[in-house]
Formats: sequence, structure tokens, C-alpha cells
Amino acid sequence: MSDLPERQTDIGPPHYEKFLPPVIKKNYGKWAYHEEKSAGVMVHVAESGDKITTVRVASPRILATQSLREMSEIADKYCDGYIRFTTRNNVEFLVSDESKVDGLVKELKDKKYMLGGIGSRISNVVHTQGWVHCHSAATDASGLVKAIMDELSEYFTDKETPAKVRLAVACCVNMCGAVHCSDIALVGVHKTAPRILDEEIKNMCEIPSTVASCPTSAISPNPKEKSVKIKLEKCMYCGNCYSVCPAMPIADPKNDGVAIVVGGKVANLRTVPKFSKLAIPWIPNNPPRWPEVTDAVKKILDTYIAGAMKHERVGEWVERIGWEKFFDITGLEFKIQHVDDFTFARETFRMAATFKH
Amino acid sequence: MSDLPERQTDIGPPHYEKFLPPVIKKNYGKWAYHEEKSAGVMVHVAESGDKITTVRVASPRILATQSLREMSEIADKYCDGYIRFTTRNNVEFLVSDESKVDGLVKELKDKKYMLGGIGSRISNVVHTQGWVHCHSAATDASGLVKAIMDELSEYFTDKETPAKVRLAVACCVNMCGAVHCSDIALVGVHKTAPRILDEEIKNMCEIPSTVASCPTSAISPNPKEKSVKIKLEKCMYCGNCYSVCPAMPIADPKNDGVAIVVGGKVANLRTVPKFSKLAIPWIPNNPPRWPEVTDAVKKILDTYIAGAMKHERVGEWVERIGWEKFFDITGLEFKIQHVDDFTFARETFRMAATFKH
Amino acid sequence: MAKKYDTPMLDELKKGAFPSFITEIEKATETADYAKDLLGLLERSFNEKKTHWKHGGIVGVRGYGGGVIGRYSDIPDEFPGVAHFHTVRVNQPSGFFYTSDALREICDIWEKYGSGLTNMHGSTGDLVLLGTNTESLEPIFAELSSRGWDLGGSGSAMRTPSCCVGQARCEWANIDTMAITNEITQHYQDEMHRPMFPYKFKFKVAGCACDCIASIARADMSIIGTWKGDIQIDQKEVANYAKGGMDIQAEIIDMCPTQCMGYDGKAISINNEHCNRCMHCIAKMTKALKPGKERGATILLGSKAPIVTGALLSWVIVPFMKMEPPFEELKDLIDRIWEWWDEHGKNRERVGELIERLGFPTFLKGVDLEPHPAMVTEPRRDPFFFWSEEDIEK
Amino acid sequence: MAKKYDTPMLDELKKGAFPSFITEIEKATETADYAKDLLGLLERSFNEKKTHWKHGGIVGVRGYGGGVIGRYSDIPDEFPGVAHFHTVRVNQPSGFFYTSDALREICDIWEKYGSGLTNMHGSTGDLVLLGTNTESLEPIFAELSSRGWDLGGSGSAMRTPSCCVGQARCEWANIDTMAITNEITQHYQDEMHRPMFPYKFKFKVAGCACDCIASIARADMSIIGTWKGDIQIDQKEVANYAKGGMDIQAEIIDMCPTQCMGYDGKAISINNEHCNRCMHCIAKMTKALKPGKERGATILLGSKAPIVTGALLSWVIVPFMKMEPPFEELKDLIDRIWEWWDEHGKNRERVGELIERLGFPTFLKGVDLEPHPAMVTEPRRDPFFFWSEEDIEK
Ligand code: SRM
Ligand code: SRM
Ligand code: SRM
Ligand code: SRM
Ligand code: SF4
Ligand code: SF4
Ligand code: SF4
Ligand code: SF4
Ligand code: SF4
Ligand code: SF4
Ligand code: SF4
Ligand code: SF4
Repeated sequence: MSDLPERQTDIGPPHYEKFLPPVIKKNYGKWAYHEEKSAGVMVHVAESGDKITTVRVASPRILATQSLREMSEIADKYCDGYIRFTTRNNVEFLVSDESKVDGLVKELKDKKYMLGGIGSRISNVVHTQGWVHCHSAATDASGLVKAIMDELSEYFTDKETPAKVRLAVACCVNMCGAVHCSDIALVGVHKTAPRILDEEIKNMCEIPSTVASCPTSAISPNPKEKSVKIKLEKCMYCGNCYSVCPAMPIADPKNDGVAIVVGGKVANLRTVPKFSKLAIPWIPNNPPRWPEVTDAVKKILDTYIAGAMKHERVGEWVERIGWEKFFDITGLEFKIQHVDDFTFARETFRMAATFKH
Repeated sequence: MSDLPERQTDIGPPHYEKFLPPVIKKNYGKWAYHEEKSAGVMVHVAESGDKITTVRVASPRILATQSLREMSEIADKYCDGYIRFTTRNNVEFLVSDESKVDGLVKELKDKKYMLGGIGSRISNVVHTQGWVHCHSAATDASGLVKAIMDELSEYFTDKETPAKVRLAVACCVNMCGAVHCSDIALVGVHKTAPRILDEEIKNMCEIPSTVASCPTSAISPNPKEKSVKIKLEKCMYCGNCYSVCPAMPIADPKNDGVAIVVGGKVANLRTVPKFSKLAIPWIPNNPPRWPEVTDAVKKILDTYIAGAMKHERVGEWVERIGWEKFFDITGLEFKIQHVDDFTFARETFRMAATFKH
Repeated sequence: MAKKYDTPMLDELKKGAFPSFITEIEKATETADYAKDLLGLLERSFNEKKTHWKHGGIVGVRGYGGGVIGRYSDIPDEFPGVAHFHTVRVNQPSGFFYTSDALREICDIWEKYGSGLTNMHGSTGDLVLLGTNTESLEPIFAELSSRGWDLGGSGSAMRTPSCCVGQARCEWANIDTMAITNEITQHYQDEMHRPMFPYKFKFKVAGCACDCIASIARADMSIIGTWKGDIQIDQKEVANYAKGGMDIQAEIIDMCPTQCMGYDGKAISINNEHCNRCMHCIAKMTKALKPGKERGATILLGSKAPIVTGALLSWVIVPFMKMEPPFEELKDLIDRIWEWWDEHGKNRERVGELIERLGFPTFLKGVDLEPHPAMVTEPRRDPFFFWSEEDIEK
Repeated sequence: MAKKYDTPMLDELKKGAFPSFITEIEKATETADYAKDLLGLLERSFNEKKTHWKHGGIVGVRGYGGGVIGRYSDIPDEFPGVAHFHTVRVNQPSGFFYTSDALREICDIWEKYGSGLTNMHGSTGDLVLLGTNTESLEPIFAELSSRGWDLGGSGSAMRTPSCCVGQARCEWANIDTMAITNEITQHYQDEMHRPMFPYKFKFKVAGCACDCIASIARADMSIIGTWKGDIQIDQKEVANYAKGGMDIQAEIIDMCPTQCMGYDGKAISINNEHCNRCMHCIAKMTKALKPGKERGATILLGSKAPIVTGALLSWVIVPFMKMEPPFEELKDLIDRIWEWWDEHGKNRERVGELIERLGFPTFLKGVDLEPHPAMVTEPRRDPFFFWSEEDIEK
């Protein structure tokens, strides 16, 4: 390792200016407006009249260096090497020379890149590690994303939805992403309590912090075994104890599955940001294509498209018609799991005599 | 006491049918519509065409038998003896013979009864016992009502408000009434912690239930004195301990006072029922007429009347313009006390980037 | 009559347009002495800005655990007339209807045995007889009950139910509020008079969503009339309202919370599937619009004042219940709820607080009610929910 | 290249329109062996419906407490290639801008020392290098840092800040999101690399209320650009939108949440006093409407995922702050907040949870911020509030 260069610390990331196309540097903070040319192409026009064209393609987020190299080559050819990623993990080719746009689009299409995601459409699915990398995953993330986006791809590349529809997937209730505020989102959930490996707990875990980790106080010390006990009827399978103490595995293939939540958003337009709410508490894991999950997502999406007004996000639509109507017209079953009994349950009780039959 | 009649138990109240005018019995459940004739007179018309006229007068709620006898006589003269009270403690004379209405109105006016309260106006003030009868009172109730209603009487007898305006007064935070859901309401509040009378606690109070009574866990046992201690910085002066243990008096004339809450309602029309929210945390008790309180109520009322749309309740108006605008245009000071830190505080935080400057 | 005490503060409150409670107290000095000392004591409170009443001791009538609120002055030597000053809660007739004779009957008894002062009515609904001494309680009860009156509730018991005027004089009453109130009151006399609940339990019954009895804010069980089926429209009367100057678009259509109404300048149309039965349009156009034909009630549970963990409004537990005498379905539900509350409730824990503590789903299972989306404004937002054994694959 | 394992399940996911992560993993088998065993392990997970990763052990680079997530397989004997499979969080450049050269630089290093797989990007914003072994960590860090790259955050530390594209390519950016993000990142390198907080602390910066970085949902501090003053209207462009077929009344005026807009068929008017700056009208009519001229940011605090006591969205703590380099006012506020959190926070307690536990007023006093109605959607509803010594008359 003696041939290693000298390490530096606390230098932080490279300054972004190094990576900005000249037209952006010149018109920084002076953009006037933008126009959507198609699902995958938009142009931003500066006060100076200068333009920059963005061509957006989908990405599975897991990218091999080979793909990064290929994109780099394309960027060299059409974008003077300038490329960026979006906050939803799409790839954006930044074209300063308008005459190169058509060539770029053609080459991307030839190479089977999926252009789109701009405007009132479904963009990429924010997601997490899943079985590819996380010990906590109750379902896979990339697999679910692939299964869903294959089904919904036309809404990325072409068809419009009433407003932007943001999908997300999290492989466990830690929700590394924005599942809790997405239009339609999936989250991996458990349905059974962790197992207690007494022997390993003794060695691996700190009893007080394990006991303290449980939000429902289901865990108590088991001094005899130098381990812990779980009051089963109090456990709501959050896995927080497992995060703190690895000797309490919670994975249970037969009972792990996917919950669907809907109606969240983060933008402030029209209505305030909203949390997603539970639509379906559990669907079994059925890899590689999770057909029951994709069917449910499509059903919800179709009902939204049929019912929403222009510019109305999923959550805005549901709140306008009322959740009772949402269950009615989607045909989804309203179960005891939908009734909140967590920290702020009170605020969800219908404290009014008004609802729709 | 031997001349007492024989007592009966568990017979319940007399059946209401005994007290219903014949026209009501005949048209029971068959009313078609009603019309307001004036602030104090309305007519209900049955499907049969029959009518009953209601003439409503204000009542201080505390009524001496002499007054009940006088009203009874009037009822005999014009209403075949039929009379009722409203859920807000007004008195209603029920006239079956339309020709008697004018005479009734005249006699009532001559006798200085205050006719009104019907329609989009201020009706009677729901209130409680105060210094007249309750050990828990941080302010008086009847006195405050009298002071306010003298000022606002024209809104009872004549002038309209955008919608019904429901006022209420409670003499302590137990809120025996509907202060927590009223358009504008007053509640007696303390500002200092209870005193601990160690000697009396020993004799009068149960330590565990006294400790348990405190919602903020400010009270702990004081075994040395066989009494309790209060952690002063945790006490929010609710008086619940005093309800449980009389040896912890909380009254403090210099610091007891009145809080004003606004924007509550119970009706479901248009918007769901709403809790009242804090507008002014404290105004000193200044009997007999509490001028600072009546001024504040008038200021809020005037701003509402100037700003609300027709049919809009106080709470609907405030929510339409936003609470930040409410403080802005009323000129009321927004203080640290307005910021919720109680059980459901989270739901009041502005989790959005949208508000008015 | 000569004054016993100087009361300059109180005298100030005899002036002004609104009827004066001081004048009432002064009147009452004619029939008994209590009121004289009450004036003195009250003037003192106005001066000192504090109450002069002590905690209630336990007083009452034989065989009953409630109905009387004991009250003693903390300066009995100075105002001996109100050294005792208990209130008697007389159960009002449903709907607050009286005849003059009935009122005079009460007056006669009260002048004889009490202060002559009343509250018409207390916030819960009772006819409150304000101020008497301990010895008078049994005589008052004998006089009242022998004439067909009984006491209301207090303490950890069912409290006196009350209701809006309902079908007696209101065109919007979807249920017979007075019959329901009377039936509950009579059926549960024991639960009212002998406190044996964890805490108080109140009923209030409103004929429609106007909720003229404020049931949703202050009844452990709120019964609110409603309907199924289409709102009945009389288009001729719609036209009359327009002619009369009503801005139907602004006042009705635009204010409909579900935006399910239309108006083309002539006729009103309603997409009833989206109506949430808020009552706005009906209330503002009473001649033109009437509730749908199938009538019943929504049952809501749990409201209370803010002490101790914050106020609750009642919330839906049965979206729609038919309401026909003898109201068996309702009574059956009440029994199940009380049983569950009795079993799980802590001392001084209202039923709404208990549900909050144990969870709404637990309550639903405990009283055997099916979950329904009308019970919530929105489903839960977190992914933390429970499953039962039968939901699990082994 | 020959497959090391049979992967029928995964092969199914190579089909279909959306780019396949399986294809990506297969590509990565060309430069290193990790991906081969990853495919085998993943096929196993797909078959067994469970993860085969264990809890992370503590691994990292010298002098840093974070930036690497340790990961080990629970069946290392069967898939030795991914027995270790740690991720390296490389701090992305603000705004996610790159040049092809920069990308290739990363690729070179990563093909040499790691799996060749990346996440572009992780949810927090890092350029995630996905999968390597413990021995490679120091070399990777030396290669990266010597070329001007550094690691992002993990553990109980400041996490890698991120932002929307902002003024680089957006007409609505009220603040320079990239400059702010870069400044915070550079200024707090120590807080990022050496975990010493009660728990994680995230920053996200959005140029306007569209919040294209989802800051309000997943940043302990959310910085959102906004303005003061009147929305700038170009009525000619308004007319163009109308000509272009936009239903201005339905799409803009009726959807304005504060109903502060008017349209007379020709021109748009705005009652700016009532505008809450939601961005709807501006976003839908970008050529005609522009934010007001005085620019700055609203600072919000506290969002996080639902575990453990329910999700939080960030809420307003500073309604309007000017945002000029070197952003001293912001940094000063951050310092005060961290100090308060440090002093009072429990282990694994996010700042939002701490504020909930101790009370928002306590926080405001603790960090010396004046209460302002913009901080709440409504004032408290209960009458239980605290007073200080100076509010009390003795
Ligand atoms: C490129 C990107 C920023 C970046 O730094 O990478 C971006 C760029 C733009 N956003 Fe965004 N938004 C981007 C993520 C977001 C997010 C964050 C997210 O999804 O996690 C949101 C919040 C979504 C939510 O509320 O859940 C977001 C909510 C918006 C909105 C508000 C939509 C709404 O009606 O609620 C607008 C305005 C609009 O659509 O009219 C907007 C508008 C825009 C505009 C038109 C702004 C402009 O004038 O340049 C940009 C192109 C829009 C487009 O893609 O249709 N952008 N935008 C992000 C692209 C993500 C992607 O690959 O699809
Ligand atoms: C007589 C009484 C019922 C009773 O059993 O005693 C009653 C009677 C009527 N109410 Fe009421 N309401 C009565 C207390 C209430 C209450 C309860 C309260 O104030 O504590 C409410 C709920 C108030 C709240 O939301 O805080 C109430 C909310 C309404 C409403 C809804 C108003 C709204 O816009 O929110 C209507 C409909 C309307 O005004 O259009 C209504 C309408 C009516 C109508 C028009 C119903 C009818 O067709 O007969 C009655 C005459 C109205 C009037 O006084 O203007 N009544 N009404 C009560 C008279 C109290 C009084 O002396 O003023
Ligand atoms: C008389 C009355 C006020 C009035 O002037 O009308 C009243 C008076 C008292 N109430 Fe009340 N409450 C009265 C209706 C209410 C209501 C309104 C209602 O019932 O519709 C409420 C709010 C709704 C509710 O139940 O939450 C109410 C909420 C309370 C509370 C709050 C505790 C709670 O359960 O949430 C207390 C405190 C307690 O129980 O310890 C309380 C306690 C009391 C006590 C018994 C205080 C005490 O500990 O001695 C008061 C006796 C006063 C006295 O000197 O007579 N009172 N109380 C009302 C009963 C008259 C009647 O029978 O008709
Ligand atoms: C890699 C990443 C997911 C991804 O695929 O993008 C991730 C992965 C993990 N997150 Fe996360 N979180 C990641 C962004 C998030 C986000 C989103 C964000 O930062 O914008 C959230 C929600 C916002 C928030 O902070 O609340 C998030 C909320 C959590 C939580 C929830 C705890 C909490 O603080 O509320 C945990 C559990 C924990 O900390 O114990 C967690 C824990 C974890 C751990 C470290 C699980 C563990 O205990 O080992 C995961 C390691 C997975 C792995 O094998 O690499 N992760 N995590 C994201 C970081 C990549 C990056 O640096 O760019
Ligand atoms: S959501 Fe859960 S399983 Fe997925 S990456 Fe985050 S911590 Fe791991
Ligand atoms: S999974 Fe969650 S609820 Fe269950 S024992 Fe563990 S920490 Fe407690
Ligand atoms: S509000 Fe308080 S002081 Fe007033 S009657 Fe009720 S318990 Fe007594
Ligand atoms: S007044 Fe309330 S907060 Fe204060 S000690 Fe008594 S019970 Fe506790
Ligand atoms: S609640 Fe409804 S039915 Fe009862 S009086 Fe009021 S308007 Fe009439
Ligand atoms: S009752 Fe309410 S919701 Fe129904 S049509 Fe009338 S105004 Fe609309
Ligand atoms: S948040 Fe606002 S400024 Fe940033 S990219 Fe989105 S629209 Fe533009
Ligand atoms: S920014 Fe929002 S609130 Fe302001 S005028 Fe535009 S739509 Fe209305």
C-alpha cells in the first residue's frame, strides 16, 4: 500500500463550480422560465436569452461503473462532459448546444435508455437498499421498483397524470427515503415479534438500551437468562430492538410483506405537505414480480387518474373526496389495522358527524 | 317532618308529554319550516299548516322563584301556561294562538325583558357557578356574563353578526360548559402553583391519589411531613390536585385572571366542529365590570364582523385568513404561552413553508 | 327590604340592559335568608377577587349516591346564612318543557326549604336548586319525588341526559331526541343514582348535525340524528329564495364543504353520493331542502373538557343506527361500552381517555364493533399496527 | 461471462422497460468478483424471502468515526465474495453535478478497490460506493481524498447535506441552495466526520416551496427559499397563457389556497397580503409570474422518519432569514441549536423528538428565538400554560 497517494482529511467534497457548464455559470441565478419539450426534454431559458436543454433518463440507481462510463462518453459527445443526477436519482444530460439535442435523444433511445419523468408524470421511484445490502429489510427495494416501473413505464415516458405522482419504496419501517410523504409508497413490514436468542443476547447486547429501545414497552429484562423477554401482545413488529440488539432477529419470510401507503407529499403548492396514510396493511412478498403489489398500485393509480382534477396530487384528491370514499371507490378493505392507535391517534378520530355514506 | 309526603325513588323526571302544548303534540315530528320574525320571535309551521310562535327572552340563568312565578303568569296569559328553556338558558314562550303574540311581546317589553337571541346573533352566554357557588373558581362567571352582555346587548336584541356567535364563560379550567368549543369564550385561570398545607394534607388527603392527580408529574410525596411537594417549574396551575386534595389551595387573587379563547364551535355545518384556541392568555380580574376583558372581547368581535363572510363562524373566518393574520389584524400580542406544549402540541406546529407575512 | 350588607360592587351589576343576576339574588331575599348572606359573601369575593367556598363534603339523600352537591363557606362565622349552601340537581323534563303549574310546584317547595334561587338550567341540563342546608335535603326530596320529580346525576355515575328540542319544534329532527333522552334516563335510573362507574358518563342527544345541545363537545356519548338517501329538493322554493334576494351561488353552492351542489340559475342539483350531510344548505334554505327519507342517528363517543390531558370531541363509533323505540340496539351498545369501561377504566378516567390509552382498535374489539372508515378522518400514517394470531402464517 | 450461480428469479428482472439493476450487477462482475456472489446471495434472498445481511460491525477509516457502513453476510461460507460488503459514502458535490472526468475518476478507483457498484445517489445524498472489504477502505480513502473527494456522514453525526439544483438551473430559486449546502458541509467537517451528537442531524436545502429535495420530510433542518413583497406579474404573458388554452380561473384562481387571486378575463390581480407563497400560481404560469423581490429562506426544524414515536415534518422556527454568504446568521443559529440539543438530548433522540419531549416554548427560550405566529398553524387549545417569575405579581 506504499504506492498510495497521501490521504487528506476534512477537505469536504469538491466545489460544485468545477462541474457547472459555462452557460450555467454565466446565467447562475438568472433563469427566466422553462419549457417542457417532451416527457424527457426540457429547456431552461435565461434572462440573457441563453438556453440549456436537459435530457432526462431513468436510472435503476444501482449503477455499475460500466454504465457510468457509458454515460460519461455520451456526455462528452453531446454535453461537453456535463451531467447531473436528480434528487430522485434520474440522470440528466445538460446540453448547451441546442443543435446537439436531437442527436443525443436519438443515441439515448438507440441505446435503450428510458427518456422521461419530466412534468405531470410518474418519475423515478425513491428507494432503499433491500436485500441487496441491508440487514433490516423486510422486503426487497430494487426488485419492487423494477416490477412496478415495468408496469407503469408509459407514465414515465409518455402519458400524463393529473399532477406529479411520487412513488417510493422502503424495505423496512426505518423508511430511508420519503415513503412517509409520498403519493403512493410501499414499505416492508413484519407481522411477528422478534425471536430472542438468549445466548447471543448475553454476549452481544446491552440489556438496558435494548429494553429502552421498544416504543411500546414490550421488552423487559429477563435476569435469569441475562437476556430479555417480550410481551407478545404489545409488540407491533417495528424492529427497533433489532436495530439496537442484533440477537433479536425479526425477519420471518412467511409473514414479512409489503404495506401500501398513499396520499403524502412534500411540496407546499395549494395544500400543506402531508404524511402518507395506510391504504393496505399487508401483502405477501411474492418475488420476483410481486404481482399483488403491482396490481394494488395500479388500482389506486387508475382510480386517482379517473377521479382527480388537473394539478391535484393524490393526497389532495383523497382529502377532497374523503378517505371513506377512497375505500369505497378503490374497493380496498378497511381493516382494524387502519385505525390508528399510535402516538397521535386522537387526531385521526372522526370528531364530527359528517362523512359520506 | 312527619308531615312530609311519602318519598319515591328512581322514578326519573316527569314525562315530557305532560308539558307539551297541544299543537306540538299534534304536529310532533311533522314540522315543515320556520321563519324568523324578529330577533326575538320565530314561527314554526307544520306540514298541516298549524303554527307555533316562539318568543324568546334573555335570562341570567340564576332565577329567583319570584321570576319563575312572573314568567308563569305571563305564560298563563298568552301561552296556555306553556313555557320552555333553551339549551343556552334563554326562556321561550310558546304561543299557539297567533293573535296573542303582539300582546305578549308588548308585555314582555314593558316588563323590561330582553327579547332576542334568534338567528345570526349573539345569544345567551353559557356559563358556570363562579364565586356564587364554586370552590374552584378563578374568576366569577355571572358577573363576567353581565358585564359582557351589557356591552353587547344590541347584538342580542337587534344587530346581526355574520353567523351565530356563541359566547361562554367558565370560572376555572374544569370548563363546566362549552368554553372549549365556543366562538369567543372566557376561562378563569391561575398563574401560580397551589400552596401546600402540610398539616391539613396529613388529615384530609390521600397522598397517592394526590400525586397521581397531577398531569405534569409535578407532585411527589414528602414522607417526612406525610405530605407532598411540588416541583414549581413543572406546575401549570391546572388545579387538578386541588380538586383531589382540598389542602392545596390554588386561589391567588393577585394572579388569578381570565384567558380568552376563540374560534371553537360544535355545529357540523360547512366545517367540522372545532376547539377554541388561545387568543389572550391572561387578563387580570377586575370586578365588577372587567373592563379589559370586555374591551378585548369587543375588539375580537368587531374584527370578526368586519372581516367574515356571511354564514362564516368565528373559527371559520380565522382559519380562512390564518391565525398569523388574526394576531396581525386584531393587534393581539403573540406570546410564548400561545405556543402549545401540551399533549398534542405536535399537531399545531407549522409543518409547512406557507404562512402569511 | 333593608339590606343586610353594603354591596357597592354588586349594585353596579344591577345596571345595564342584560337581566341582572344580582337583582335575582335580591329578589330571593324575600322568601328566605340564604340570599342575604349570599350577597354579603359575594361582595366579599368581588372585593378580594377570590371564591369563599370550600370543597364539597358528602351530603345527599337516603339511598342515593348523588344528585346533591355539598357546599360550605370558608367564612361561615361571618356569613352564617350560607354556612351550608348545597345544590340539588333536579332532573329536568326532556327538552326543557314546562307548564306554569309545574314551575310553581317547584317554586313552592324551594321557597319552603331552600334559598329560592335556581339555575334554569345547569350546564349538564339539570334544574338546579341553588343553596340549601343539610337538614332540608330529605324534605325537599320527599316533596319533589312524591310529586313525580326525581334527582339528576353527580359523581362517578351516569349524568342527567339532555337533548335539543327535536321533533317537538324543529323541522330538521331526524330522531325523536326527547323520547330517546327520556328512555335512557328512565332505563338507567340505578346507574344515575348510585355512582359505580370509573367516572362520570354523560349523554346528549341532538336531532341533526346543527347539534343545538352541543353534544359533540360535552357528552361521553353523543347521539346525533342524520339520514340516508337523497336530500329532498323543492325547486319552486329554490326559486323563491332567489327571488327573495338570496345569492344561492355564494351562500349555498360555494359554501357546500363537499362541493357536491350545482345551481344553474334556476334549479339546485345535488350529487348526494358526495354529500356529507353537514346541514348547511338545508339550514339556510329550510323551505326548499329537506333531509333524505331514511332517518337514524350517528353515535359518537368520548367528549370531555380539557382537564387533564386535553379536551376531546366525541368521535364516530356507529355511522348509522336506526332509532325506533324501545331503542334496544342503542341500549345494548351502551351496556357493552359500560361493561368494557368498568373492566378497564382507572379511577377518574373518562371513557374517551380510556380508549385513547388502550387504543381505538382495542375498544372496537372489546365492544364488538366492526371497523368502518367513517370512524376516522384518515387511516393511520405510521406502519406500526398489530396482528392477531389468525392473521399469522405459522 | 459465465455465471457463477443460477439466478432464474433475478433473470426475470432483466426483462421489461425500466432499466434493470440486475443487469447492472451483472455488468459489475466484469471488473471484480463481488458482484458474482452478490447475485448468488440475492437469488437466495428472493427464494427465501429474507435478507442475508447481518448487522454492521464498526469499520471505517483512520481518524473518522463515520462515512462507512459495515456490512457482513450471514452465510459467508456460501458466498465468500460478499462476506464483507461495506459501503463507502462519498460526499457528493452540491446539486449532484459532475463532469465525465470526475465520474471516470471515481470509476477508476472503485473498479480497483471495490465491487464496481454504486448508488447514484443514496437517499441522504451521498455518492454511495456499494460493497468492498475492510482492507480496501484505507486505500479507497487515500485515493479519493488525494483527488479532492471526502467521505459523507453516518452515525450520530451531521449527515451529508444536500439540495435541489437551485439557481444553477431553476428560475424559482430564492436562495443559492448549492452555496449554502457547500458552506455548511465545509464549515462543519468535524461534526460530520466525528460523531459526537445525540443522534444523526440532516440538512436539506430547497430553493422554493416546491421543495424538490423533500427537505421538509427528511431533514432535521430544512432550509426553504421564499420571498417578501409582491409577486411580479407580466400581464402580457398572462394573456398568452389564456390564448394557449389555459383555464386560468379553474387552474389558477380557484386553486389558490388563500383565495387571494382574481382574474377578470384579461389580467390577474393578487392580494399579496394574503398570499402564503405556496408557489402554485408561479409554478403553473412560470412565464407570467415571478416571486417577490426580497429573497431569503424560511428555516424549519425537526423532520424524520416514523420510527420510533411517529414521523415528523419540519416546522417553522425562523419565518424569514436573509441568506447572504458567509451565512453567519444561519451558522450562529445552528450552533445554538446543536448546543441545546447536546445538552438536553438523550441517546438516539433526534432534535425534533427532543423538542416534542421538552416543549416547543422551552426550545425557543433555550435557543433564544422570539415566538412568532408563523411557527404554529394555530395557538394552543388548552388553558395549561406556564408563566415565569417576572410574570407574577407577588
Ligand atoms: C430536477 C429536480 C431538482 C433536482 O435538484 O434534481 C426538479 C426539478 C424541477 N421541479 Fe421539482 N424537481 C425535482 C424533484 C422534486 C421533488 C422531490 C421528490 O420528488 O422527492 C418534489 C416534491 C414532490 C412532492 O411533493 O412529493 C418536486 C416538486 C415540484 C413541484 C410541485 C408539484 C406539486 O404539484 O405538488 C413543481 C411545480 C410543478 O410541478 O408545477 C416542481 C417543478 C420543478 C421544475 C419545473 C422547476 C424548474 O422550473 O426548473 C423542474 C423540472 C420539473 C420536472 O421534472 O417536471 N417540482 N420536485 C428533481 C427531479 C426529480 C426527478 O428526477 O423526477
Ligand atoms: C332553541 C335551540 C334548541 C333547544 O333545544 O333549546 C335551538 C334552536 C334552533 N337552532 Fe340551534 N338552537 C339552540 C342551540 C344551538 C347550539 C348549542 C349552543 O349554542 O350551545 C348550537 C351549536 C352552536 C355551535 O356550533 O357552537 C346551535 C347551532 C345551530 C345552527 C348552526 C349554526 C352554524 O352556522 O354553525 C343552526 C342553523 C343555522 O343557524 O342556520 C341552528 C338552527 C336552529 C333553528 C333554526 C332550528 C329550527 O329550525 O328550529 C332553531 C332556532 C334558531 C335560533 O335560535 O336562531 N342552530 N344551536 C337552542 C337555542 C339556544 C339559545 O337560546 O340561543
Ligand atoms: C353545576 C355545573 C356548572 C353550572 O353552573 O352549570 C357544574 C359544576 C361543577 N362541576 Fe362541572 N358542572 C356542570 C357541568 C359540567 C360540564 C358541561 C356538561 O355537563 O354539559 C362539563 C364539561 C363536560 C365534561 O363533562 O367534560 C363539566 C366539567 C367538569 C369537570 C371536568 C372534569 C372532566 O370530567 O373532564 C370537573 C372536575 C371534576 O370532575 O373533578 C367538574 C366539576 C364540577 C364541580 C362538581 C366542582 C367540584 O369538584 O366541586 C362543580 C360544582 C359547582 C357547584 O358549586 O355547584 N365539572 N361540568 C354543571 C352541572 C349542572 C347540571 O347538573 O346541570
Ligand atoms: C443508504 C441509505 C438508504 C439508501 O439506499 O439510500 C440508508 C441506509 C440505512 N439507514 Fe437510513 N439510509 C439512508 C437514508 C435515510 C433517510 C433519508 C434521508 O436521509 O434523506 C432516512 C429518513 C429520514 C430520517 O433521517 O429520519 C433514513 C432513516 C433511517 C432510520 C430511521 C431512524 C430515525 O432517525 O428516524 C434508521 C434507523 C436507525 O438510525 O437506527 C436508518 C438506518 C439505516 C441503516 C444504517 C440501517 C442500519 O442500522 O444498519 C441502513 C444501512 C443500509 C445499508 O446496508 O447500507 N435510516 N435513512 C440512505 C443513506 C445514503 C446516503 O448517505 O446518501
Ligand atoms: S429502509 Fe430499512 S431495510 Fe431499507 S435501507 Fe433503510 S434501514 Fe435498511
Ligand atoms: S419489534 Fe418493536 S415493538 Fe416489538 S419488541 Fe422490538 S422494539 Fe418492541
Ligand atoms: S368551571 Fe370550575 S369553578 Fe366553574 S363551576 Fe365548573 S368546576 Fe366550578
Ligand atoms: S395545579 Fe395542576 S400542574 Fe400544578 S401541581 Fe396541581 S395538579 Fe400539578
Ligand atoms: S339539533 Fe337539529 S333537530 Fe335539534 S333543534 Fe337543532 S336544528 Fe333542530
Ligand atoms: S348538507 Fe352540506 S354537504 Fe350536503 S349538499 Fe348540503 S351543504 Fe353540501
Ligand atoms: S425547489 Fe424550487 S428552486 Fe429548487 S429546483 Fe425545485 S422548483 Fe427550483
Ligand atoms: S403563491 Fe399560492 S397563495 Fe400566493 S397567490 Fe399564488 S397560488 Fe395564491
